[in-house]
Amino acid sequence: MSAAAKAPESLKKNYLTALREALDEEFGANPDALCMGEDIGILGGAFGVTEGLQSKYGKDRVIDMPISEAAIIGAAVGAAMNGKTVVAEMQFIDFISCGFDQIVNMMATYYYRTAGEVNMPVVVRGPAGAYGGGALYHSQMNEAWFCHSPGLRVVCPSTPYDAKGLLKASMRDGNPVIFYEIKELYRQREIEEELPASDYIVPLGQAAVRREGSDVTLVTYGNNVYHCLKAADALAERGVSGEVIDLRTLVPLDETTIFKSLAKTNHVVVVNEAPRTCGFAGEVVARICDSAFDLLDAPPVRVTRLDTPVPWAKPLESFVLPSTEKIVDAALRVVRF
Amino acid sequence: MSAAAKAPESLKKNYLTALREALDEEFGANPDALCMGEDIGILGGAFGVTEGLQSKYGKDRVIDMPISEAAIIGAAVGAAMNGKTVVAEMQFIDFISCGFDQIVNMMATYYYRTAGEVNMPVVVRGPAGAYGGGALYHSQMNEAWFCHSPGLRVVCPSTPYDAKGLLKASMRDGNPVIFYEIKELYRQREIEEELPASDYIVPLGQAAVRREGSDVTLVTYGNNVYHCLKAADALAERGVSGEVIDLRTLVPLDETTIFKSLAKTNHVVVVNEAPRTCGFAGEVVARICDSAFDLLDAPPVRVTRLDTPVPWAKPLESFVLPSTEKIVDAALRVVRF
Amino acid sequence: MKSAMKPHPTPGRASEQLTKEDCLEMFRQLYLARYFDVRLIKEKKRGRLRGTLYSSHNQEAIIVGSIFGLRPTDWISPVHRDMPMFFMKDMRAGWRNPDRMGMSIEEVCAQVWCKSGSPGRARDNWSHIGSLEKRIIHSTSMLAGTIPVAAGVVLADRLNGGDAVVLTFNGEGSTAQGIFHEAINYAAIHKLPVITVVENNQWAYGTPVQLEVPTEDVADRAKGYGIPGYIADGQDVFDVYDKVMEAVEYARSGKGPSIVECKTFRAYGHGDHDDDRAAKYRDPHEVEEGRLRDPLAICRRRLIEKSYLTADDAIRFMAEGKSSSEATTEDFPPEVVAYLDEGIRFALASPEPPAEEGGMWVFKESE
Amino acid sequence: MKSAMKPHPTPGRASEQLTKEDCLEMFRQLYLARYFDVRLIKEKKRGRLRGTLYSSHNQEAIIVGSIFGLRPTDWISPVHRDMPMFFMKDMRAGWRNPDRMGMSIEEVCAQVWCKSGSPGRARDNWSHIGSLEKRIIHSTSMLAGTIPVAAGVVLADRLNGGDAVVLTFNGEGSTAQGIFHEAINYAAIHKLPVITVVENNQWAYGTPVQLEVPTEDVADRAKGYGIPGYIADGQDVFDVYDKVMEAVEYARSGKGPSIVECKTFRAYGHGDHDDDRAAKYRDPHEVEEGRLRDPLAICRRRLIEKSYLTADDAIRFMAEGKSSSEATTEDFPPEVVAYLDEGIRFALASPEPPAEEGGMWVFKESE
Ligand SMILES: Cc1ncc(C[n+]2csc(CCOP(=O)(O)OP(=O)(O)O)c2C)c(N)n1
Ligand SMILES: Cc1ncc(C[n+]2csc(CCOP(=O)(O)OP(=O)(O)O)c2C)c(N)n1
Ligand SMILES: [Mg+2]
Ligand SMILES: [Mg+2]
Repeated sequence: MSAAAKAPESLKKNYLTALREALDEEFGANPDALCMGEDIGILGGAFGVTEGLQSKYGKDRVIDMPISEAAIIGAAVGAAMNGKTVVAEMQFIDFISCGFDQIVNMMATYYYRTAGEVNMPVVVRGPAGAYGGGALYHSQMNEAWFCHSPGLRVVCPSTPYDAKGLLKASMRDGNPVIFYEIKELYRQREIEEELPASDYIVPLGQAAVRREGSDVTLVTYGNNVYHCLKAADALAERGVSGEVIDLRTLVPLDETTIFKSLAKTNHVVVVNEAPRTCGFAGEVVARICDSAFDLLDAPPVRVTRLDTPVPWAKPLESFVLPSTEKIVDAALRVVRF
Repeated sequence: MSAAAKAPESLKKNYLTALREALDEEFGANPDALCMGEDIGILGGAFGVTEGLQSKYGKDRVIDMPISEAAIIGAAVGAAMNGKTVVAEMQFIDFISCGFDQIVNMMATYYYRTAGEVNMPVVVRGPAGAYGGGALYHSQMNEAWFCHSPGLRVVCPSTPYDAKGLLKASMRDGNPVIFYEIKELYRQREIEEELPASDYIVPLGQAAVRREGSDVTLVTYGNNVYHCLKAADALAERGVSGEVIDLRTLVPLDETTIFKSLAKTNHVVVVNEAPRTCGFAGEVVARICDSAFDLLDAPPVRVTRLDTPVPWAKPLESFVLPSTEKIVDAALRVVRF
Repeated sequence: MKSAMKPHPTPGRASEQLTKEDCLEMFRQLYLARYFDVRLIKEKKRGRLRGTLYSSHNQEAIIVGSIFGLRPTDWISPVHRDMPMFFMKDMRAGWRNPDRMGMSIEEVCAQVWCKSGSPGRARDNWSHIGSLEKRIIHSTSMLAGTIPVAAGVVLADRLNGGDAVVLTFNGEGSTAQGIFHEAINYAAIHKLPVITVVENNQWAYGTPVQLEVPTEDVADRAKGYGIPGYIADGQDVFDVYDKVMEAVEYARSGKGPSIVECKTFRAYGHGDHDDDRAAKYRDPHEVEEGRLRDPLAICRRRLIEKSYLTADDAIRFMAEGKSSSEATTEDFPPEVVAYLDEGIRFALASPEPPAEEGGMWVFKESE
Repeated sequence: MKSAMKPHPTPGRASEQLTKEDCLEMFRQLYLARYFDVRLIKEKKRGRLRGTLYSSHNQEAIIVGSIFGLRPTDWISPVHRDMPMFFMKDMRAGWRNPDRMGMSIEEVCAQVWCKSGSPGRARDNWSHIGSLEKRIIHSTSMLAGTIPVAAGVVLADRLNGGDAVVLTFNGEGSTAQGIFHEAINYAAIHKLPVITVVENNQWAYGTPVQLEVPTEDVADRAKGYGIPGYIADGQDVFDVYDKVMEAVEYARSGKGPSIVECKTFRAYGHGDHDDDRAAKYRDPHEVEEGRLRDPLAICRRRLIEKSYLTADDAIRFMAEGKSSSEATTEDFPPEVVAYLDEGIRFALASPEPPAEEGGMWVFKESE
């Protein structure tokens, strides 16, 4: 997906390794960087994102916390207030609900209510997303709750390059960030890529055009980037040219890239896997209505999860989630409007 | 606002009394009705919604709970599972964040994950909304979090008649309901109205047209119903005829009433006081795009809170919230598009 | 192992009242629980199962000992490591008795195989099932989250004049959750019959108990609420039975909640995906020692002491000390194997739920 | 009043080391705290203030006694009923010393008057202020929510080689929150110097302590974490000082967190909006008795015993036992009145924040 895709396979790195490298490099560069979470030290994390970090940086900086999401967030807030840069891991992003108050009322608002006195460099990160049979509590994409809580950045990379670059940018941002890692991508071979040898970041608030096209814009992020790319392939076979935009950061949102694409295609499908009502897909539609309504030759369309939890059994899970087919259908409906 | 508005003033009841009557009547009719919350018994509630209820129905049914929002919700879930109808009070709806996990992961999903085995007749109610100088933690309208959590009904009355009728309907619905009471309306004199002597409900999922008009539809709920009505007055002076729709229930949403109005006006402004991004106003815009795009002669416009918390100082609070003026401006922009 | 509190004069060990049949049944149930685990791991290795298996190997004395003495009307709230509990509830009423207040093995296997015959029609995974009818509370993943629900359930029961108690199960790590505190605090104030059984298996995933609990015993948490904190040898089914029955009696008589800590050891990985790593992050000596006191062996010894088992019978089945890959069908009583076979047969025959069910039961339709 | 735990040999009461000047200063500070409350209620009645005033009347000994002995580098985390703490922190360094590690009376009054001179530019109300520089943690409304933040603050301090402790303040009702448990559990495991001062004023709004806490003493909660639970007479500034200093020493020396319960009584309504109702939902005898032991009177008596006050001086100012409507300026030392006057003058002169600030400081701009 990046230029590095041509590199010899042995140098390619997966999404999870990219995250681990980001942590390692930032910890090396910033002696005030800490991380706190459940099973992140001795074990190295449920998925291994923090593997090796404790033995390298010590128990003082890589802290195995009790199963207390609210205390993890709260302690991260306190340490950040007192000069640290804290990465707090939720073992699955689903469990963020147990620390919800500390996030939306304590962490998100600290800068605001102190009129800029207290910076809040905390990244709350964790594995997210469905499609893996994780059922109701190991499949969530609950980013809309946090997009709706002013004061939080919301980030969701879809490639190893972005995973590393966005995590590093998040750790340096100075604002609290909710960082969605797509666990189905952690070890996915097809998306492995070589990463730059030198330090780099992917700035927050910049979308990426993953594929150029002229007939319809597919706006998405996370795992659905790949469904959209496949949908664009399928559309191409039918003579429809799809442009795929990977938002990468939801707050702040890169509206410019969306509108630039819309100016070309005049048709848009917004795809995400969260429940439909009050999800981020609806927000993108509303933003387009706010500022780019006259670019539309057809109604903007959403392809989202149904308004249901994520069920376990595979046929049910597929039934409620976006898929390549559903995206193709929606895109065809839009261009044929 | 209802026909009863002509009744002698002495018989008129305020929004708070209407809620209290709803509880009282449902408690009288349903021996399995309980309520649980902080300071609801001995004190009768911070605002007095449950005043007199404990002395009438006893400590077993009107339960003074410790300051434990999560345990209140969880216990409500358990009691509901075992045959009770439970009204759980959040002293301010802002504190619902402390019981968030129990709401979105336990209560909201119970019916779904048991394939319809376990009903969940719980109403979580509490005072909500800004405009009263309550600052960040006594002003929230956080309904979008719950609209985005499948399995929850979300209700928000704006009149005494609706407050009573919707609360009764919510207690009989059998599904979990998050019930937003607009605390600035609790004792507002101007909206007092006579209530039917006999039992009635306002069914969930039916919007009300508060004022008929032909040029622009103002879709709203809660306190902003009154800002919209005033805006419609101001618009009328400028020759613009505004129709005001009070959604009353957000989930399920009465799309029909919105679309019927749009078919007439072809212009829409959606108004609510929650933060803009991923708020319910955006959802209404997206629903219109889904199903009524071709009725639009101009982009649908949102008037919402800025993406900020609600600040304390009055000038700041006004700056971030919707107002009659902002609605008038938006409506004029829309009709002049 | 010290006993944390003697909240009321010990009325003699409840297990002394158990008949020979009861004791032999408990022994059989230990084998059944062990076999469930062993068999599922084999099935999983054959690639027939999805999801994660949180092995209850070595913790069977807690499963059997804690629920054996419950009344049919009592409630339980098992979590991830307690799968056998779903079908072992009220099992004294007959393994295949359809009226007993527990799930059938068929239902549980259908759940494990992700089939529509599951009590929740395979909408949520593994241990996230339950039954209103059978009085089993459905957990979410969020640890300790069912304790307030359990409190609400018995609150309603008590208001209806019932005398049910509820047993909620939690790992020691889960006691660090805020909801644990809120729920027990509430139950203690209102003297609700909520018994929190803590299965202290020394590890919460990759985190040792010392990083989850600041006191020597998890039962010490009870002191913060002024409620009894019992400690049981979690390897000894009779000791678990005794301590839980003490708590049950205390709760049933209206005195309120309690905590029963059962000391045990997690013999393998956190889940089956963790077996290899667990072999690295835990000291092999600790693991070896933790596996030494197999609950099957301890129960067998007791039964021999009581002369409930003859020397011959005692060595007929020897699953003890064997990992799931070492143990074979011959190590288990045939009725145990047959029981599982029946369940699995049903599960395999049960259809997958149809896709459209994904969109169903979000809301109850209005009447 | 019994002492809950003696975790280490008591090194003699810390208050015995206090000089005469210290003691007289504490007495003055009690008057200052009382006057702040009395004066604000008067201002509120004159309609000059918005928001709710949670009176600290009768709880001043906790305010003064707990923070008097802190080092400038220590942190505090006051809540709704602790308004005077914001400007009384590190007050020994001089009431008007701009370098002391506490807010000025000007800043605090500007906050109360909702003016831009407030440390938070009047963005959040009343007690929801703080200062990074002055080491005061900003609370949200959500009760007990600052305890984990406090833990994080001292964690960072300790990593930087500091020896600061943090005092968090909470009502007894707030100890029912889950976050209380999570934070103290964490602090106990990691031996962080977090002291949770519980102001047990017997009521949480309209709910008596018996419906919030299942044990006789709130300090008993400490037992659940194996940490010291001290009990102080919250009406006696020296007893509060002693117990808190014991906790501070324990924490500073690396032994970890503790709870200090200060027994007191909420003399009036929960907030000023509640005064009338509180007169109904509470037994008048209970209230009368609760107001009997005025901390001003108790301190005065101690000072007379120590001969730090002459008989004449002792009766110069007699605010004790007087409600805010009864007490007049003459009941307070002139320097106390003058201090408040200065703060209020500043507040009145301070402009309202401009409207556009409502949209500012949502995010820190990237560098
Ligand atoms: C609220 C919450 N946080 C984190 C997790 C992830 N998680 C699942 S099991 C587990 C460890 C549980 O340890 P313990 O309570 O000791 O139970 P055990 O697995 O040892 O039986 C963790 C951290 C979760 N399920 N819920
Ligand atoms: C999480 C949360 N729930 C409810 C409230 C509402 N509330 C504010 S103060 C209060 C009573 C607090 O009582 P206590 O902790 O004893 O402190 P006190 O007011 O007596 O000093 C309540 C219930 C809140 N602020 N936060
Ligand atoms: Mg464990
Ligand atoms: Mg109190």
